[in-house]
Amino acid sequence: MSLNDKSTSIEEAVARIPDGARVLIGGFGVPGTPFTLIHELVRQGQKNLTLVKNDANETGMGIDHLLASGQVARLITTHIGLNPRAIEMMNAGSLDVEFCGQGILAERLHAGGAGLKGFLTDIGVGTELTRGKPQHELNGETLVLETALRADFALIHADTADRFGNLRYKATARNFNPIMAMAADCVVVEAEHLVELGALASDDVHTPGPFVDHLVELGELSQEYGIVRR
Amino acid sequence: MSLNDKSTSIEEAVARIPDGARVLIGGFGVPGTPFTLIHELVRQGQKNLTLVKNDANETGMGIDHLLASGQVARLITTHIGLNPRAIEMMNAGSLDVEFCGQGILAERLHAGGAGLKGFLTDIGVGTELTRGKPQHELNGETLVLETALRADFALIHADTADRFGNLRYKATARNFNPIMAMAADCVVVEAEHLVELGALASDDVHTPGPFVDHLVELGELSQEYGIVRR
Amino acid sequence: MSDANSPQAAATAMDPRTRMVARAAREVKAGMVVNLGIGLPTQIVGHLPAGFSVCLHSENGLAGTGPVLGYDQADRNLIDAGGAYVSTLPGAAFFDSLTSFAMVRGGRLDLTVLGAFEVAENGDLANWRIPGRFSPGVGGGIELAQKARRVVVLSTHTDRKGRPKLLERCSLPLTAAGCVSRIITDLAVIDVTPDGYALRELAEASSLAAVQAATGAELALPLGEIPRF
Amino acid sequence: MSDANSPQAAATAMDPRTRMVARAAREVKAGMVVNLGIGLPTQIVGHLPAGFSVCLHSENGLAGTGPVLGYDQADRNLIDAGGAYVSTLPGAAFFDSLTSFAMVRGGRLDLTVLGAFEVAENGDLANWRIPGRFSPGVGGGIELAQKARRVVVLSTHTDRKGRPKLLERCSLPLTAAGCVSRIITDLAVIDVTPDGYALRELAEASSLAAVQAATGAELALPLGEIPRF
Repeated sequence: MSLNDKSTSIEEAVARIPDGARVLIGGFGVPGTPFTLIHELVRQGQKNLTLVKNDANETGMGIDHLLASGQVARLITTHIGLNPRAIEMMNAGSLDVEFCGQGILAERLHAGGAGLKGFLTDIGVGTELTRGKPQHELNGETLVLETALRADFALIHADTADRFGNLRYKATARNFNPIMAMAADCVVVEAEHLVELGALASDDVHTPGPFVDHLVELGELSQEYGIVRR
Repeated sequence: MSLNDKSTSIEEAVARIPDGARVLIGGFGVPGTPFTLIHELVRQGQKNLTLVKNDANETGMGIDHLLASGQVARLITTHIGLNPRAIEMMNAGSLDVEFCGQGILAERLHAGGAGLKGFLTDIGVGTELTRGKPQHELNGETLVLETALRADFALIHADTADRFGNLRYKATARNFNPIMAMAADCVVVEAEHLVELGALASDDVHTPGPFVDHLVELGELSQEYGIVRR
Repeated sequence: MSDANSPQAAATAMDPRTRMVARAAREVKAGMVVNLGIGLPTQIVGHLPAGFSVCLHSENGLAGTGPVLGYDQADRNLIDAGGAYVSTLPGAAFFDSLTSFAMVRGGRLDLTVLGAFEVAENGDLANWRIPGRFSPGVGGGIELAQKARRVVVLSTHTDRKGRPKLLERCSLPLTAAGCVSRIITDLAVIDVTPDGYALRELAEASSLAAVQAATGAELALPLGEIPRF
Repeated sequence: MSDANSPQAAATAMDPRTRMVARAAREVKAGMVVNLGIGLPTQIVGHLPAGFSVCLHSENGLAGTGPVLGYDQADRNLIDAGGAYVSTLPGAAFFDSLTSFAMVRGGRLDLTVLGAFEVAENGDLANWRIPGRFSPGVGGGIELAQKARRVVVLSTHTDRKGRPKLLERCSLPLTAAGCVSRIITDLAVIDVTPDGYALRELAEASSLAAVQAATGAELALPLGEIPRF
């Protein structure tokens, strides 16, 4: 027995995404954002996308390019405070933004990835953050029903991948990547280093290979991956 | 700033468990079962315990000692087929057994650990496995509401721990340990190796230290940890 | 994969039990993620071509399971879900039970091969509990049966007392409803279709009459000659 | 910890803003797991005694956060939740966002220190949204406010226009209801009690009259002399 090789070209991997797809995008700020996959998505020009991402990056970085090119119809996110374009588009009605608490977004993705349908939580009960969400009584407590979130695609940034798709992340570049890598029908990974089978110790894998569909090895990293001096 | 040392003696750590406590116990078969902590619990003799464990181990091993000593009132588990005593006690009515699907047990513990109250799933709908569980309609689908499971204590077996309680597990000895280590008010860990702060790389931690309360270093391992020849 | 057909070539020399396992091995396609149930299904590993591209999932937290090891090579921390001491392939990964079942319920399991007490012609599966006699708990069985993309049952055609396991309706408590796609037995390969059971293949030493007699429900027959395995 | 009191000793030379941060640093007890909100609260790090035993949690996936680094020492993959390039302590651990918020909601966060737009005398906190003007999303704020074992607000006593932030009721959308235990400002330390606001301490350059004038709700006074910080 052996494990199969999932490496492919970035053009082929991203070309699987159709117009109207829902796409999860890893990253919290710069670390863990798949900038190269995002650029390819801009280049290919798929339209009417729904993105799920912790934040909207900053002007001129990451998904801001997809906002600028008009490819995004809807954004499910926790915070867009560092991207004036996103705020402006939201206020102008040209971008539909759904806000979600950060840990609740993580759990909604976990539920989607784990094949669950939703979960009950007391987070946000009685605040406008849960307005319109179905409520549920349990043991005399009023709870909110948060629904599972799953997508057609996930775009993931990893530090290292082996050819089967076992992934490792670096430091706080992990963030939403492992959760999103479990919550999409087709998971596309860009990895800074692509290594042979067996090069990652089985105890050291952050995302197991069965969750991953397509792997792209990054060459030299673009400036977007670097330190942001403010 | 520095991180605090949580190492203690096994007597002190286990003595915190009172009669009537609900205790999560890691392990799937032999690997990951905290045999030494279980032996100390037998020695101290706390009564009327509710245990949550994937399986009931085998005769003369692990929680079978707690069953034999009459310390267990209730067992929440997925499978007890390898322990005739557990089956016999269940059939005789001297042990209250609640069966749970294995992945559903994992998710109930995750929900408990993550401060959620329950989740909706289609697993087991229409079978006797979900009989008596509250049902919930969502988007026209009949689902079961599974409730969060949390406990007073968790007894965890790790391969390596640093003094702050960052843990690493070996191979399939991981199983329920990381989930249970997140789902109890007081988490007691036995570790085969106790190392200094900084000895575990931050990217290589399986269970982060903030979840852990007390650490016990194991000396020479008892026979129970070894290979079982059938 | 030049040796992909060698197990079948060797099948002529097999006893019926080995033959059904070898037949079940042909359900495993290259690149699949597969969970093999305890008992007969785990023996499928021995019938896969050398170097065959497949990722075996063990629900206790392992993807990339390799063959079973002797006690002398065994790692005390490394078992499969049936408790066997196994090896791992290059590229194997360990994970916790939460991740393991997320893989199952999230749709990442292409195939599971399971044993059965009873199967019904609508695909219902009963393999976990015989009331009053055998109640060890369901383990991970429900989730495997309900959520693997394809469920194949590998089982003797009848129970120890010779009673059919393939029925119109299950009498035992269900593991999961309508989940079974195919049943491979010592006598035949039978699919569950919207119209009930459909015979696909006959075992070498079997006959149509023997299969019909041992099956507790109607059996649609293929047009033309029935293939043998 | 022989130098545990040095920050307070140095406080006499501090401006009011630095002084309130130094006062807030005294809320951090040895062995705690603490999340410091963006802005003023993160400055608390600079006021902890050298070697102080504390685990700082950053909700983007880090426990054991160390001091902020200059750009030349920064690791491009290592930031805190506010985007600052931070260091890590020996024994720090990285984890994903799911684990990070399980830590918060599961009760493993002993303390969070947060900023505020408004606080109410029943402990309600509003710090995420000013309708029509400032709506960037709540991030991890709700969960921190609702689930940390203790929530301390660190904020100027009034907003930029001099209006009180401590009110009878919040007018802005709530982050979480009834969550705040203590408010530390440039003027005072005030606790939220079942009977409303209770003054505990006055800043060195502050006065009772100044605090009362800048507070939008009734303020219970301590018996005897009011301690200074």
